[in-house]
Amino acid sequence: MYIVVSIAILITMVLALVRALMGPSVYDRVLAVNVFGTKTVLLLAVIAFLYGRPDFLDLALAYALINMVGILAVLEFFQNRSRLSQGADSD
Amino acid sequence: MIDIAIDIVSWVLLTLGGACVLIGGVGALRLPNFYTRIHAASLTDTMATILIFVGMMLQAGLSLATLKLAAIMLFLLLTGPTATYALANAALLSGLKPDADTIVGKNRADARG
Amino acid sequence: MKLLELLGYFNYWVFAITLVIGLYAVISKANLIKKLIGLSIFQSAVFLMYITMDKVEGGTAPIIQAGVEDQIYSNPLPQVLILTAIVVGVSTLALGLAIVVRINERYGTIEEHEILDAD
Amino acid sequence: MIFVFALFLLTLLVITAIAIVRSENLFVSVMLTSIFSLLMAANFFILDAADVALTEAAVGAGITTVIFLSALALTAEREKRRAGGQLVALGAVGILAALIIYATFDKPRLGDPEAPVHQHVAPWYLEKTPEYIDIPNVVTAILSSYRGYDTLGEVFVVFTACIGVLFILGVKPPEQPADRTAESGGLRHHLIPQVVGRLLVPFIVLFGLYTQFHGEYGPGGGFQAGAIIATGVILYALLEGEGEALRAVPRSVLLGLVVGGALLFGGVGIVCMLMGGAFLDYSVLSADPVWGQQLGIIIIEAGVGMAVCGALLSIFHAFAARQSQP
Repeated sequence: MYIVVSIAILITMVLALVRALMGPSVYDRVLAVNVFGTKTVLLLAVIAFLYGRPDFLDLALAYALINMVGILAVLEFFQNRSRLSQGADSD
Repeated sequence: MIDIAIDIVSWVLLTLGGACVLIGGVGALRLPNFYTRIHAASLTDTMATILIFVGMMLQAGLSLATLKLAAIMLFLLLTGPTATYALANAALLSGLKPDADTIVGKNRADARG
Repeated sequence: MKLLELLGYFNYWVFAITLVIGLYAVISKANLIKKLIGLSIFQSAVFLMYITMDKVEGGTAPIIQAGVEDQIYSNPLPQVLILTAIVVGVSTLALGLAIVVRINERYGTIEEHEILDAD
Repeated sequence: MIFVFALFLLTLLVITAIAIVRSENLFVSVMLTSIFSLLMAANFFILDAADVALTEAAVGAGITTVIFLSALALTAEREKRRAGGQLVALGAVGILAALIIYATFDKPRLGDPEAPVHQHVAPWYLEKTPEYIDIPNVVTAILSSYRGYDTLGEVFVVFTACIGVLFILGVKPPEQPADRTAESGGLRHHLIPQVVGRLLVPFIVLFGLYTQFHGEYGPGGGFQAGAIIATGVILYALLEGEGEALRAVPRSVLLGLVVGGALLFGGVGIVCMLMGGAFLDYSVLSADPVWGQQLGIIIIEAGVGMAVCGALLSIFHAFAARQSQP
């Protein structure tokens, strides 16, 4: 049953990757990165069970804790940029 | 008997979780503009997380692994919506308007390269 | 069987292709940050090759499980080398980016040919 | 089955790499780089390298993105198109790829237990670690004891890179800190990230400490712990503004961590020599050689964690300080 879940997660990863490659806006790409991140956490947790070594859940825990930092960095990046150029161009 | 029941429940939960993940992925790919996509991605993100992790917790039984799974689930449920909020906010801040038609047409042309 | 045997080399092919993708970015892109990104792809490819070599069939991660006899463990040595290399990689990447930032302050551009023209 | 997953993930890895190089928007490249790092970590995990995957997670999820974005904010975001030269480069790397792929057919296939890499010292490490050091995680044992020289060198490389960044970007004393926090207040105006982030920071640091001290028993160790704790402080800096983070963890403390960590590592080696052993031979640290080894490893890992955490945070602050002054 873990196999079914992991295949679903893998397919979703592909979909997210397609979204990341297509864009169109940069925010879509960041969204795709975020989706990819949470799906990686799920995949790592499922694989830890599939391997029968649940002590490796540490890895999923690390991602669950840290993944948000990247997205918040993006928010701050845009905030600084819009403060500098007062919303000149958005892509 | 109780083992089989737990197995069935966790199997159902995991399958539902997998379906949720898949639906979220399809939504994030297929929906017409950014705000609808972020909606699809985040909504199923939380649901799928709960389903899959509860399913795995049932499999793990009472152990350190269950505790870790619970922690991961908790943090994912905290950080996922926050990241989504941050992202939607960043998009709104830089002037991406939640308006279906214009966005698809306008940005597809200039953001491809 | 033949196909499966060929797939045993798949990791090395991915290594080769990722390596040359990184190399391509380094030699053909003019943008210095893009060059650094290419360099880190190149580096990741090398990591992938090392970690590919550590895998032993039927093995598990080299953390010895108490009370489990006859468990095959994967090779810990490449893991040690790569573990340290990842952290070193990010610090050297930061060093490169710092140099790029200073170049941008001095020349006003991070495109290689424009910098060469300015000199 | 997992084998098939690995093939799948590796294919995604190649696609992502191509997209990173093709994209002309550097911001998009950086975002794709973080997907690349996630895929890499998943692959490492599937290939039995839990420690390496944890390192990649700790470094790739937060710090790499943050440093790249700081550099992008200081430079240009869009790459300029340049005509010509691509075909020659493409041809050259194509030939190189063909050569490497041709060479791979001489390599042992994936998972071959007879491969030369599994014949040399690795079996000895796996066999003797329970006897000599008696900690479950063989990776940590090799990292800090058998190959301690190597790790010492790596720590000094991190140290040198940190000093280099500080020299290049210039150490600015924090002039009127009150002014600066008013200027770049981080994400103060965003209530939700603020609340959740504040909740999360102690857990990240706690998890970092867990990784540090559980490194002998599970995946973890100084390198991962340093990166995770640095990420926690960076999160704090993103939320509260860089000045506030510097007030919590001042520059002097960071430099103290970097230098202290590196010195602690070297110092243990010298203490080993003074007590009659070889450099970094921890067996002499205690009457019981096994306990001496464990003690040495704990101190070494602490030194590594301090040095890595201090170095990464110093690098972050060096970039951030440059950003806040035009």
